[in-house]
Amino acid sequence: MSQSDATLRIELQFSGGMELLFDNQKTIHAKVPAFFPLDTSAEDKHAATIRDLISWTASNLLKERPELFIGTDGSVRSGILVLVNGADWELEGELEYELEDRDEIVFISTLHGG
Amino acid sequence: MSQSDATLRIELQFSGGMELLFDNQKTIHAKVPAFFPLDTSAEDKHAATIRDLISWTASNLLKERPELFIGTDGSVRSGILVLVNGADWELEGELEYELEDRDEIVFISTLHGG
Amino acid sequence: PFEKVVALTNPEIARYGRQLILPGFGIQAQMDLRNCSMLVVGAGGLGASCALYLGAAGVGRLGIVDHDTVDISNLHRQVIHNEARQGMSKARSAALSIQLLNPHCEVVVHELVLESSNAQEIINAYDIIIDATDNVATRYLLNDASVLGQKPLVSGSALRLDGQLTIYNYRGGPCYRCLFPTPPPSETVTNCSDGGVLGVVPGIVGCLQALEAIKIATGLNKEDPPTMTLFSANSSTMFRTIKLRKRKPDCIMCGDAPTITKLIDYVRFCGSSATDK
Amino acid sequence: PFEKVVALTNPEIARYGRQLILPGFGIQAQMDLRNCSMLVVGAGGLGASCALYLGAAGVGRLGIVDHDTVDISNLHRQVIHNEARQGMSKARSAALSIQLLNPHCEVVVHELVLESSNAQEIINAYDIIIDATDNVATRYLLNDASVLGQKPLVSGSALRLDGQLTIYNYRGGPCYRCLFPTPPPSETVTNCSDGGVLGVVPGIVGCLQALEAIKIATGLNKEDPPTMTLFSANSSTMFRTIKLRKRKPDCIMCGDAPTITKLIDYVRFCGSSATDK
Ligand SMILES: [Zn+2]
Ligand SMILES: [Zn+2]
Repeated sequence: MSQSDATLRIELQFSGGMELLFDNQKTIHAKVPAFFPLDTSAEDKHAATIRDLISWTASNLLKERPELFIGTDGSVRSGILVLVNGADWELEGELEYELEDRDEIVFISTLHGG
Repeated sequence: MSQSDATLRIELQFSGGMELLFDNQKTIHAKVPAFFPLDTSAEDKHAATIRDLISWTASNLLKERPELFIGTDGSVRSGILVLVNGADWELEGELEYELEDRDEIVFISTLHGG
Repeated sequence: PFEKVVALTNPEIARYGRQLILPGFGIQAQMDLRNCSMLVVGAGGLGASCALYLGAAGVGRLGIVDHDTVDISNLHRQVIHNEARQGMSKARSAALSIQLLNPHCEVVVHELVLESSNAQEIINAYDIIIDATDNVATRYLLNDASVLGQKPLVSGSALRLDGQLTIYNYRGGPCYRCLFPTPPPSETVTNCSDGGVLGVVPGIVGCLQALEAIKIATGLNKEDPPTMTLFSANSSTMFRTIKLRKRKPDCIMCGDAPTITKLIDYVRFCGSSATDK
Repeated sequence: PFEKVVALTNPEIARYGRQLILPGFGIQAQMDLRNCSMLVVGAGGLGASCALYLGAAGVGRLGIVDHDTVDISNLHRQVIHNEARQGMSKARSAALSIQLLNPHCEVVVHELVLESSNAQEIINAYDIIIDATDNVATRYLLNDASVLGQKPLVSGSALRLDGQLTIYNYRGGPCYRCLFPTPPPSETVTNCSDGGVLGVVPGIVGCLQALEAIKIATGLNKEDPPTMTLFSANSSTMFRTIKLRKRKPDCIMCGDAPTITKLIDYVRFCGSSATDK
């Protein structure tokens, strides 16, 4: 299999209201490209990171209003916490974390109501 | 390694008051013999099952009052639920379930208070 | 008889507004609650939070069973009562608090010990049964009466720092006897009076029982497999959900050929009575 | 000033008996509660169950902050109030309910909007701070004042069918700004009035906040790493505990070289005020 065909099985989960941006799906089993950038002519491919996953998710899965998901710097917007296999992504390298096959990535919108 | 030396790493957990019989330990990482009966001369050894684990636990880990842990038929007493890797043991074969290395076995005493 | 309605009144719409605008809940679920009757057995630690939140949520008819009276040593956990109500029937005290909170909820007070002679008739009159009791004998009694009456049973328990929550006899899941065919030896049974309990622990379990009853009444849990939720206040992971067996075809109560077809003597069966404290 | 005691009175011993006999709790933990002061900010959905269970449990002094008054649309979830108290200050109504339940708890009513000008003095007067508010601006305000006052902050939130629970600024764990350095865009923020909420959901989170505050006061959670508990009423696994980062050395609030050294203008910072509903 060539680099451009390789994919990773990633379980995406959405909670705290994030699911409302994804057609009310709380879980999406996604096949995410293993290497970015996607342009097949690119010479400098790198293994997919969470940074890549965020933009890929916005382009391929998001149903509405990308500004409620993506921030200004290629990260998620303020107020979204990302979990990598059940742990705060900050413990795993944040945007630079390299995805592995069968990873579970959760996007949580923090709640403020009471 | 001969059969009589082989062990399995089993994580035992106790909850709902069961831990009070085990010196208030909620988790014990145990090395459990992989084959039973333990008598080295026995010809008919079989892979360790939950039935074996229950009697082994009673002999080796229980601190007090075995009748609060074991029942009359080699099983746990009434009112204890056993979990194999997070699921009701009835889904896994109950007493005949064959232990695997790194299994997590939980003994829960059911509560009746309110 | 419990009268169902086809529309909410304006005062009800004002009161339940935050649930009416809730996506996935809304007017239909609120109507389902209004047209549902639930029986909370026990107005102690579990029943206190459970009955308060069910009464507040808009359940049409709420029955409360308790034979006991309010004691000062209850008040660290039974927040539906208060100090001035010492000596009052717990069922009546609970009803009073619910009425002050929400007069739209019809509360039925059952000031009695639930036993084989009276349980079936009472249970048959409600849609959902909530086990908020504190003893083994009543737990088996409620299980059997719920199976015979074909009612879902939302069972909670609490002791010391731990709690447990299960729905029995519901959508192909097990009954209490499928899991525990024989009662525990009586020397292994501890109640909150003897073993102690941190007050907020039954508070948490009672709230979860209210939630499960609301989910049953409104169909929010349609797809869920049978589980038990374990709570441990002093673990760093406080909650754990475990997958349970389905209904056992050979269960003597809910199986394919049940041998128990009416309520039995639960005091003898369990070796302990409902009023042992 | 809050007076500590060296022994419980006989009426207290009778009342808290079930906690006094609790293994791992007992007289020492009960004394710790008696000699602890806690501030519950918000007497709404979260504060209702939280303050009731803290008052019942034996906390010596309980402050309640709320500027709002009881409305009929609160009562499906704010079970500490009741219908007759419509229009009454929520802080006073909560205090009244706690006093009826447990006159041993000294309740201090703070009928005001917490803001930069008054927050620090109030927070400094308590040992443990509980965030039971409903808006972003007050959440940042409470975080900053808790860091400046070196108080643990038990933060809960609820919306629709979901809830979240974290302890901030405690034993090397993060503060709110370590996790969320900048406030969310105001169009992504929804409160319960606009988004709706199932009443028992904040009830559950509020009980868990009370439990966490009790664990802090009594040392029951000594060994726990920083976590966030996520609750989802309509998932078959309702609770999930996630491991959080530690305090960030470069946090502008709680880091090694903080740049914020007194309270700021949170309405401007968040683009929304504490009284937006
Ligand atoms: Zn059965
Ligand atoms: Zn910080």
